[in-house]
Amino acid sequence: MDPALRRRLEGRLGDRMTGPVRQRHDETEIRIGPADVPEVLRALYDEPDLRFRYLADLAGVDTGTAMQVVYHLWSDTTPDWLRVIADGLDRDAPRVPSITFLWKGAEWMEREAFDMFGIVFEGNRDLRRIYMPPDYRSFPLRKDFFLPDDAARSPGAGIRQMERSHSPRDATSTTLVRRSKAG
Amino acid sequence: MTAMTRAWSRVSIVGKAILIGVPALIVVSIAAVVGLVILGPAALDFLAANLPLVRFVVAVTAILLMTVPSAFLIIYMEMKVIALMNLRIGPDRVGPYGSLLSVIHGLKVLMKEDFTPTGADPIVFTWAPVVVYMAAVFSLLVIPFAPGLFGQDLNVGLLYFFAMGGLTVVGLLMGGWSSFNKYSLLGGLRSAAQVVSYEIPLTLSVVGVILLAGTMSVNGIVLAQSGSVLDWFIFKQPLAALIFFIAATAEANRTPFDLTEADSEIVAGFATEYSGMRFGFFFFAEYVNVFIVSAIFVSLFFGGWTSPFDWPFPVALALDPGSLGIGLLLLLAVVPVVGTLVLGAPFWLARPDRPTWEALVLGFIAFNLVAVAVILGWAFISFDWAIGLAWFMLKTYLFVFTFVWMRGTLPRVRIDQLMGFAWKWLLPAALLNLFVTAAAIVVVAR
Amino acid sequence: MTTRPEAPLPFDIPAHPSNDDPRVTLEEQLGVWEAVPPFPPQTEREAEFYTLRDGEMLINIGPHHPSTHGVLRVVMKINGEQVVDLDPVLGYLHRGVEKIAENADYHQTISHLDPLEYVASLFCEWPAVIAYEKLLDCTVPRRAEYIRVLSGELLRISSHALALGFHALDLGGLTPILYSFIERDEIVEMLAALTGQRMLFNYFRIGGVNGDLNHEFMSRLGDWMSRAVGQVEANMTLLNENEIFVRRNRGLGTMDRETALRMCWSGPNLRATGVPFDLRRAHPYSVYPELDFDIPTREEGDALARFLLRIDEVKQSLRIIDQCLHQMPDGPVMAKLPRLLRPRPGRAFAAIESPRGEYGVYAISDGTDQPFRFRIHDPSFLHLQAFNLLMPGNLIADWMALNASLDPIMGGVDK
Amino acid sequence: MALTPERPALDTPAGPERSLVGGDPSAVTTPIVVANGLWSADDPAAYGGGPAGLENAHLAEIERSGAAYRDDARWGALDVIPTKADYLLDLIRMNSLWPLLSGLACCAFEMMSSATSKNDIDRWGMFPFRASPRQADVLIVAGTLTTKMAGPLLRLWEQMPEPKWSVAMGDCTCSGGRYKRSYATIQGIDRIMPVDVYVPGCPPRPEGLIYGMMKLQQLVKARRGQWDERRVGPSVPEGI
Repeated sequence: MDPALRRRLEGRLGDRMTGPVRQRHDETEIRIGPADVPEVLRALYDEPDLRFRYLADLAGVDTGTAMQVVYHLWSDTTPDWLRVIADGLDRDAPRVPSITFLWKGAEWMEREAFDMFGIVFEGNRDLRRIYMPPDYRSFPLRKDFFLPDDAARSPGAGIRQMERSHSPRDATSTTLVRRSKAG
Repeated sequence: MTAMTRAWSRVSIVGKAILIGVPALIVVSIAAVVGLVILGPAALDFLAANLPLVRFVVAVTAILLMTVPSAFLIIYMEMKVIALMNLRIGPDRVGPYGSLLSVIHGLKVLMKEDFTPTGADPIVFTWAPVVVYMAAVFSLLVIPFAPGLFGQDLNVGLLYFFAMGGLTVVGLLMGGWSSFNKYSLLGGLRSAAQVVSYEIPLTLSVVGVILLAGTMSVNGIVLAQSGSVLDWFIFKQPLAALIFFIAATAEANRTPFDLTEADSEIVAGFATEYSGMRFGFFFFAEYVNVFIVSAIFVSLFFGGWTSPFDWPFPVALALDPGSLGIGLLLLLAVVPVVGTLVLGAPFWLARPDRPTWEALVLGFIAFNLVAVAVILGWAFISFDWAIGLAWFMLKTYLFVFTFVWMRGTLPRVRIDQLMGFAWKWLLPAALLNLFVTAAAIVVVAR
Repeated sequence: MTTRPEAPLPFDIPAHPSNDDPRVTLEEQLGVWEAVPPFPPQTEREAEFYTLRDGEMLINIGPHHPSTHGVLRVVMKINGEQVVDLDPVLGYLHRGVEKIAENADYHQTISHLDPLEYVASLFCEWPAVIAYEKLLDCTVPRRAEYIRVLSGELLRISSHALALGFHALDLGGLTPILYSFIERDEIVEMLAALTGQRMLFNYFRIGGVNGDLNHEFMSRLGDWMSRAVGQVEANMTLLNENEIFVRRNRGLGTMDRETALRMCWSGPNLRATGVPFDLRRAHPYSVYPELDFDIPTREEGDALARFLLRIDEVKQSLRIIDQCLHQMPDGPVMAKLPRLLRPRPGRAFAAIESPRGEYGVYAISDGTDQPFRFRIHDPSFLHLQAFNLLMPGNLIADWMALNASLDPIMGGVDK
Repeated sequence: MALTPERPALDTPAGPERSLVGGDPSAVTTPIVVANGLWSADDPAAYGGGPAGLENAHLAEIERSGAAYRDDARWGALDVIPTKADYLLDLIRMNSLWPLLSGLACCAFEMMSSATSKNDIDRWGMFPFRASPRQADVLIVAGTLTTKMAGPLLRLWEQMPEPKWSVAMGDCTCSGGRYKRSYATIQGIDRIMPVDVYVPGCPPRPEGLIYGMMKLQQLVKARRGQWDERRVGPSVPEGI
């Protein structure tokens, strides 16, 4: 836990944050709006006292009520991981600006998030399905996508059975969605 | 009718062959007997009239029959040698030390389903393996295995050999083009580029040898090296030998130049779409090519069938079986029985609980082995062609082993490195060797 | 700028057009199976890739190909033997591990992580257990940490040995891969004596490891360590002095430091470009601060540098194993934890240095006994997208060398 | 495999069109149990009773039932030709099974390890892992089969020339294994292609794969050239 990093972040990005800086173990967490992602990440990349030059991870999260895009950054100025959460994406049409202008390697991670969650990264020039076949209809890691209890007894067991029997339309009502208490 | 066709379709390949072959054989044999009785003398006169034709037919048949077992032998050699280089055991289940496994592979390939993929050009696709294999067999015609033991002693033997080597690439190109597969196409074009560009240093490196020997007949070149070891052209043309060996490796598509069937890049190269016996033809032709390349290398630079040293103790076994008269019959009657009993006794003494017939069978086998060894030894010291054949095969398989060794050891070169090496290094070196040789001949002759 | 502006988002993605594309049906009648250009293309990049200029053709490497290290599929646009452009297609091994992990108990999650990097399975379990320990605020006994480091470094050696062997195999050398497999078999056998399984050891537990070191493991380890250095040296000299091998790898796929960092590279591939970024030192996570080892780096950044760097890392791992055996304390190997874990709601991220780079896990707990979100970060997934940078202009045969030098494991790439 | 359902009624007269096993669909679901001829367990009931029952149980009943001849008595004495010839050819095929170099996932490494120095599958003549399906005899499906890979794998299987066999290596290919609940995998490859030998394990040891291949050798020999029509379908009956 690095209090100096907290002060630096609040001093530099205080106006952009939508929540307090949380710190636990060796992780520092800030929350921003999806529209601020390019500015905030560019600032974190360029500021001489931050220098977050290494993108450790890019993950999409479906909290059941909203979508999030979580960036993990590494810098040689602090022993902490910095976690930037772009919070509050619309669950029906999630959109967030791409960060491939900073890290070109984020392109495929954004494709993966699009494939698993349907999050659209504006500016990614190759936003296709990367894992599932191109004619796959649903987004598996969403919370309203249910795994069958026993796939062997599911209807149409065989090739491509899951997107037929488990697309959101056929799924049961979204009252069953687990919503995250972690927020 | 349909019942008969269904029944016929249910008979396996061998069944059909037998059902067709046996009656045909009977008819043909009867016709042959009748024909011989009627016009036998005329046929004999005809055969005696043009003996070279008869010799040619006999030689082609003999070589065609000889290639298959040699290919089997080289395949087994490669499997076993590479296995030992990999610290493995290698085949050891089929036959003694797995020696029959290559034969089993060949028979299995013969029995596999054989089909032409959709979109392929059926005629070219079918004839490509035949062209490859026939080119390999025909280029064996000019190789002298022993004094007096060669297919044809052409006075342009080397030109004929290189022409046949060039015919191989035509077959590979046919196979690669007609398979309607991009991997096959790449493999065929690779083989065309590779073989065509390595033909040139291959041919130029031999010109020095031709100048020294004064003939282009392979037999004449071997005769020019007869004498002591120092007469071998490896000592007069070491650079040419090196160039020839490298270029010949590329000619035979062997590692490190096996780009045409590079299975880690283009799946199986020109043979990707081939299955069954057509693939078997390619498979055999590769190993027959290895044998041919080693044989021509030995003939050109290592004195062919000439023995490296004179036999230390000249043995002349003047044995005339006819002189024994009736004793010969007694010998033939007695020796097998006695030999069997004598050689079977140790087996019986080793394990008395072993049944007697088993010991007798073992003794009979041992006796046969001894008899074969004795006859071969007699031939070896009595006929010079046996000596020459033995030396020739010894040298040839030494270089076959070298090829297998390289396959187990070296990685593969890239296509641009391959072509660059041919045109930038081998070709100038071959030309240099040619000029130096010509100048030396002029100087020495003056 | 925006992708697919004509398609309203995100719920109606057009069905795969190759089904109603007239060209496809014609080629299926002909029996041709190749990379069919998607019709209409969904993104700018796809449209750019699948438009062929004259002299160019598409060739389809994989998903079943001898040298794709699994089921990777790469559509190459070649001009003669020269690769103009290429488009990797992933997902042929996508098994939905993240979704299964979100529907599994915390303990079951770890066993589902093993088959991801099936060459170095322990490195898939490691970040997950660290993240769970963060969520649970539990401390791991030091002996357990040492056992984790010991088994992990052993597995790193076997993984690097396999990588070097496959590098030779893809270049056409038959023998070195078998020598590498001898090393690998010895190591996995001794780890099987420790963990009970030969390949997918489900060994790490939340708060420790499954079992203490036993006699068979120690005897096998001592037997192997007595001759490991010599064997490794001998196996490596099979290749790194071979002229053909060196000429094919030198200057191939050269990557510079800045681009490597922007491509999110990590592990040996990043260190081969000169960046001394090793999570064992940059973000220490176990008893690595107590151990003495170097971070080998190389400046060239080409395939040969990656090959030689893995050899150096094997030697460093041998050093680490030696120190672990000398410094290992006594004590328990498991922390006291309840059977059914219900951590407080929270988020945790943990990353470790696997043989291929930074292997991370991002876990969200919502108070139940199952992780709410379980995210796996795999390094080879990011190394593969450098093909578009490194490959154009080279020959087809170079792709095999480049792929082998990047050393991807498709199980981890396709989760 | 231990729980086999009741065998199909074999005393039904075999019509001229009826092939050997593929007559009624229930025969396909009946697993072909090859008794263990390699080693015997202490419990005589285990593994088919050890070397005693070398004969293929399922096909033995068929031969006893008299339906074993493909074309019943149309050839009379000439039946010897196809039967014995196929027996000989199967002895040849048994000793030269070239696997296809098709590794999908984790099991691929154990498959390669079975070809390396420690346990050398080349001894049985199975070593040249052909890269092209046109020249392969056995398809060893080693690893998880996903829905996206199912199409290419089926294409490989169709490209292999007859006679061909398939071995399901690993739990994922036998039954779905640990990915039974996944949305992207196929729960057992016998849903999409015929399988001759199942080698369970996650992953099976190389010795396990070699044992399965030796079982396949026994299968090739025991069928005596009488091949049922290959059908897709679970070889394990419902309820297991």
